[in-house]
Amino acid sequence: MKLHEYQAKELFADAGIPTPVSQLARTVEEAVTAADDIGYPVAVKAQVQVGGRGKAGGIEIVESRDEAKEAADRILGMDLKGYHVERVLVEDAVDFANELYVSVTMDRGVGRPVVMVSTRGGVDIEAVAAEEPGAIVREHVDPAFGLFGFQARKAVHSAGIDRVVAEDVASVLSTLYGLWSERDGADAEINPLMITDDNEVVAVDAVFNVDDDALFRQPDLAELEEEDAGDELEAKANRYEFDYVRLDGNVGIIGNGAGLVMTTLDMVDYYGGAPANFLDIGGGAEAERVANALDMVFSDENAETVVFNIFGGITRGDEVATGINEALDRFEEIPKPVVVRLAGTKATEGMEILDTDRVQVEGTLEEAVRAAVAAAEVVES
Amino acid sequence: MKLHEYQAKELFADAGIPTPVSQLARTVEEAVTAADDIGYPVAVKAQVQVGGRGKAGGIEIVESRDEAKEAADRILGMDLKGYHVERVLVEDAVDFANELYVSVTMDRGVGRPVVMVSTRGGVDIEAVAAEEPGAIVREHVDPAFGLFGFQARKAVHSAGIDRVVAEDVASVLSTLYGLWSERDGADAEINPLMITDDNEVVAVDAVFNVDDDALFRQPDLAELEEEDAGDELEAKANRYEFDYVRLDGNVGIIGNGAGLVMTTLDMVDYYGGAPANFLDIGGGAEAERVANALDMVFSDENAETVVFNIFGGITRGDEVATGINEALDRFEEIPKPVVVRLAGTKATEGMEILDTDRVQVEGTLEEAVRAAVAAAEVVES
Amino acid sequence: MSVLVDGDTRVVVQGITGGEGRFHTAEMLEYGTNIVAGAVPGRGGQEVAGVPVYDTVSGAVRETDANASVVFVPPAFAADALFEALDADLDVVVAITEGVPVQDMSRVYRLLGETDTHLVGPNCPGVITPGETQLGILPGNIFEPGRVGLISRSGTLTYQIVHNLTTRGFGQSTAVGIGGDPIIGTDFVEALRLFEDDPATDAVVLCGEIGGEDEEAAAAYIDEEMETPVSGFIAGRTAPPGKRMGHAGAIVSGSGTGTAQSKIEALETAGVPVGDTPEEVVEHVADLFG
Amino acid sequence: MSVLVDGDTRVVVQGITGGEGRFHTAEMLEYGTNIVAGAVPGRGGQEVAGVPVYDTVSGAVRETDANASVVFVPPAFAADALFEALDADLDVVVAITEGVPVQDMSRVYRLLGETDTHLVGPNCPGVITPGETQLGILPGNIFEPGRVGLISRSGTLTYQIVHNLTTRGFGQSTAVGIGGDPIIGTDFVEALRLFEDDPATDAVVLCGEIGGEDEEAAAAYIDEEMETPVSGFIAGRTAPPGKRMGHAGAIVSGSGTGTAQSKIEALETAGVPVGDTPEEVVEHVADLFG
Repeated sequence: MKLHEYQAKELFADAGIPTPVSQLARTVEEAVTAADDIGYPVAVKAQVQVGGRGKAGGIEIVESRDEAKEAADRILGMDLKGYHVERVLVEDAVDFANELYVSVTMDRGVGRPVVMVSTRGGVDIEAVAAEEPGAIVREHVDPAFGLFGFQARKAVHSAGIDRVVAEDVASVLSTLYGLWSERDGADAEINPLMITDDNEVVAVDAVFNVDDDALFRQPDLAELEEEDAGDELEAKANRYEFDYVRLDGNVGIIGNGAGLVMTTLDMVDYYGGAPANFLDIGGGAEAERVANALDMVFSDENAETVVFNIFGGITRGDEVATGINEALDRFEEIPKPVVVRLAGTKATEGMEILDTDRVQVEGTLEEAVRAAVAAAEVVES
Repeated sequence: MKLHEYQAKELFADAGIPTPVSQLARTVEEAVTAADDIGYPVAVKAQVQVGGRGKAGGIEIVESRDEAKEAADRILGMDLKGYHVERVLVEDAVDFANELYVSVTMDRGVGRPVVMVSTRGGVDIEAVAAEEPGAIVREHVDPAFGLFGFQARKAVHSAGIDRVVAEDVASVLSTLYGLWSERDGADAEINPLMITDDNEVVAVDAVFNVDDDALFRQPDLAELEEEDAGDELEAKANRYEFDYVRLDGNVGIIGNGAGLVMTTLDMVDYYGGAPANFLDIGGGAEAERVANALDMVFSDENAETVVFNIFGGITRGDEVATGINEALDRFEEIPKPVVVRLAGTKATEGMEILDTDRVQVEGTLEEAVRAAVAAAEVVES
Repeated sequence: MSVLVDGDTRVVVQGITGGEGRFHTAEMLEYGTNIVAGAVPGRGGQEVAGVPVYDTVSGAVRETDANASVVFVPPAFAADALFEALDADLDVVVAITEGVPVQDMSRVYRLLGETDTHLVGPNCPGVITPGETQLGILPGNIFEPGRVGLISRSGTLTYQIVHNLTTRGFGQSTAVGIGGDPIIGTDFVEALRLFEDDPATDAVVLCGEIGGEDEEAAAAYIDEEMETPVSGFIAGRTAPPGKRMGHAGAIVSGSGTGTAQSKIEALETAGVPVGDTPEEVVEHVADLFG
Repeated sequence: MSVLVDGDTRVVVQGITGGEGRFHTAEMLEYGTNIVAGAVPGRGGQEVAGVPVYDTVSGAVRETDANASVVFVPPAFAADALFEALDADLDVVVAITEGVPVQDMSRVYRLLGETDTHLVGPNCPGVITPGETQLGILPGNIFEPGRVGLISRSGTLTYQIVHNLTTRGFGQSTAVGIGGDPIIGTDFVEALRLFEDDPATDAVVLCGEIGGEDEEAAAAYIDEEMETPVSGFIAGRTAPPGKRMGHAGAIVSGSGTGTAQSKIEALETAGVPVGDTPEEVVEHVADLFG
């Protein structure tokens, strides 16, 4: 789960990391009032949870009330990489001498947290990582002990950060790690961490992603989640509690188990089609869950057809088939061709139960995928 | 540093460990009012930092106001194992079905914390440990991870504690460990941890000793220290920042370095004398520190003589001798024979500087100790 | 012969009194798994499907000589259950639980490195030695005893491939579902090493997916140290960067690491044929058996 | 030959810019210690007594190939300094600092067990190989090169015994002040083992005190594994239970463990003569040399 910049900044500021003066605004009027309060120049920043907002026109620095009004008017309501901008953060535009980068994440390869520091802040850090890996200093953290004080200093000095601000930057890094650890962060990042002409350290951007699996013990952060805007279908998937990813193609895909669904996507592609989505309904075969999954794909205007791929394990094929039948009963008409393939426990029995007037039944994964791809082509043409 | 029972209980209660209703009283009137407020029966408990208060008459359970008055009158102001009782804790007398024991300490042998649990609470736990070691369950804690939840349960179940209260007792143990860890405990103990007829768990006594070396980061606990009563000479040593222990003999001992001072004590004993104290002045040779040390021993009416044993290392013998001379200048008359032995760096020069009219100078440890023991015998007779 | 578990493995089920625990205990017993105990705090003295329950794992081990566990404990308490299993010095611990916070797993993994325990999972379907025992939630009926080892990050995809293998007459020595989380106990390399040392395994199917670099590490191990032939499959060729594809670990990072392409190339460079479809994987296995 | 340190040991002084650090750096340099660097956060680029200062220990090691450190960092930061020294993979770390919180040391000790570093101290006077090098605050002038190894929990008591040894013509191979704290890095057994393996050490003086059971463990080691003869001394025979005698570790517990009597008996049972006075210890050494 991603926090908005303004939410992450509040978290950081509460923990003692210096952030610029700022106010959240939902309307142009609020934005202008905020800008007047703060004093010009200010930055007007779109609050959407995507990277590269600046390049996409979601951030503007303004020098006057007229400019502030114009910027807020333009940014509020704009579509930014598929997200609707409903809020802007109006923020004191910090004068700076230097832009640094600090972050914390989990290095899954070694199973340990890693903190990263670079003097190459303010730019796309992944480009820096690709072109000049030595410019980013990494320090792994022993998860039993946490980040030692010396490690923060070591990382900061190794990155070549000016000794005048080294202790302050190390302190920000330690605080950021502490937050990450206490608040179950997945990623925490400050880019840029500005160094002003007076050698003050200020977090001008703030990223904090929470481990979804740990939201149960971060109730206040879990509540923030509901404020999220974003893609309508993905929001619906969230409500239904599906693992769902929207894609560009026209073959809707429903299956049980992440690996099997991914494989179904790959096979759609392999047989010349294009997947419209990833949708894992997980274990179980309740009619409601099946109906919700169908609703997802039926609501997706890009999807021309649906392939339903279930491998029964502990779950029984006959129960799944009953679930599908009941789910289909909920739709007056079936808007898109549905191909079903059942395998595993009681699959034969299941296929006999299915209503072939409403769904096309196939015996193997290959056949099902090819049938769905073919059906999509027919609808398309 | 030892907390008083009432201080430890406040710490425990704030952390969520159930404790009986109680009030601190400094006068008989306060005690009676408290007892009335709480309702009889109540326990009236001397607040001095020594073990075995009950056996020594420092705890009494009373059923009425008259008894409460009598008990408070008797206990307040009493001398309990050398400590003057200035406060009593008046406390709801808990009805109980069972008395348990839980504690946390550092096991120096393995370098790790250890939690201990026993169903043999309410009695002298060291006697239990000696007679029936199996009755106390020990679980070592990995200091990098802290006490795992399962370890608290494992200890509680291994100790044979009734399953009905096991989860509650495990929870008290976990909380106690957390406190010990966060507040730099040396020892934390609840004995007895009462189990009431209703299966409520209540900490009826509370011990919490803080690691003196960690007081710098426990400022609120460090402040409590000043409330301590106790031995006057030990309080003075505290002010002077000496490592000091008062003993029963008549040969006062001053030296530099714990091992050397202990050895001086041992040699006094070996040569037939009895040490009056342990006093380590540590490094350095400032006249003021030397004068303070002499003041300590001169103030001790049991000490008939003083042996001053300094092994100069980085510290120079001549500077120590100058310090001793200056220190002696502060006393109009020297009330007890002083034997000085200097060794190590510049010891010869030092011995030449010393004023043999005021102190007896000896060249070896053996000679110095024998001289001091002999002098004490002369004074004694 | 087999790896990790066999008919002699004595199993304690952690979380046996929960819904999942009860159901799969019955399933495992029916398959023939030697379940000797359950462990649930506060539930000592009870029974589930005739299996005695203890309050602690160490109590269960003391009374029943269990040497392995299966963990059905909910995510919030899973790490503690795993620490308890490590403390009890079990040989094999299979963690079924899905949704363990990654920082919890990082700490478990830290301590795991100091023990001799094999942890499989979390978020895995389990381990099965067909005809002998299974620790987990695998549908036993699709497996057959045989000489193909199987290692997979995925559940139902495993079933698909096993189904194809069994249908074509290739039984399995042991199948290990290593799990789909970012941090897991037994990784591909460790599982491959076990199969390499197992005389009863003649070929191995490695079933990977996007995310992380474990398949690349496996390719390096196969290239440098392994003699038993391996056939591969990688799910997620069409996954876009930055999106979590169901499994917490199945995500191609924005910087492009963890792609299916990188994994397929690494495996093929190591001489591992990688199937485009599950069916093709079985063709490759057939080729290996010549 | 010697143990732990010799003339080739390359030393970084942690906390070199503090009062203690400056003073003892000068003293050590005068003794001949090969001090190649200092390490103090924020002080990189400075010099102390001609020794270059780095911001981090790893920086110092990278630039100067230091392989040992002496720690003069104040108690509040000492644990972090020790973690930093362990991270830098030094061979020997000597912690002079007195007053390190015991829970901090417990964590340091936990991590120390996973490294190959020899930590001496904290709250110790240091380690000296007379005529070659000394890491610490020992008065070099009372030591003489020779063939007696010395291990002690105490500072000035060590000087007393060394003084007696040197006066009687018994020089020292190495003297190790292991420190007076409850949790220390190198204990008696580890130090004894080093001397046992040192061909230049013909006899060892073990100077213990009340508190803990390290002397008892030493006695068991001497009894079972050691050939080099040992002479002993135990301070604190007259110490009452429950009182801390200066050193944080020098305390006889209320339950009677840690007494001088127990230690003396253990050593004598292991064949170690225990002197009643420091002078008698030297007599015993003289006997050992026949």
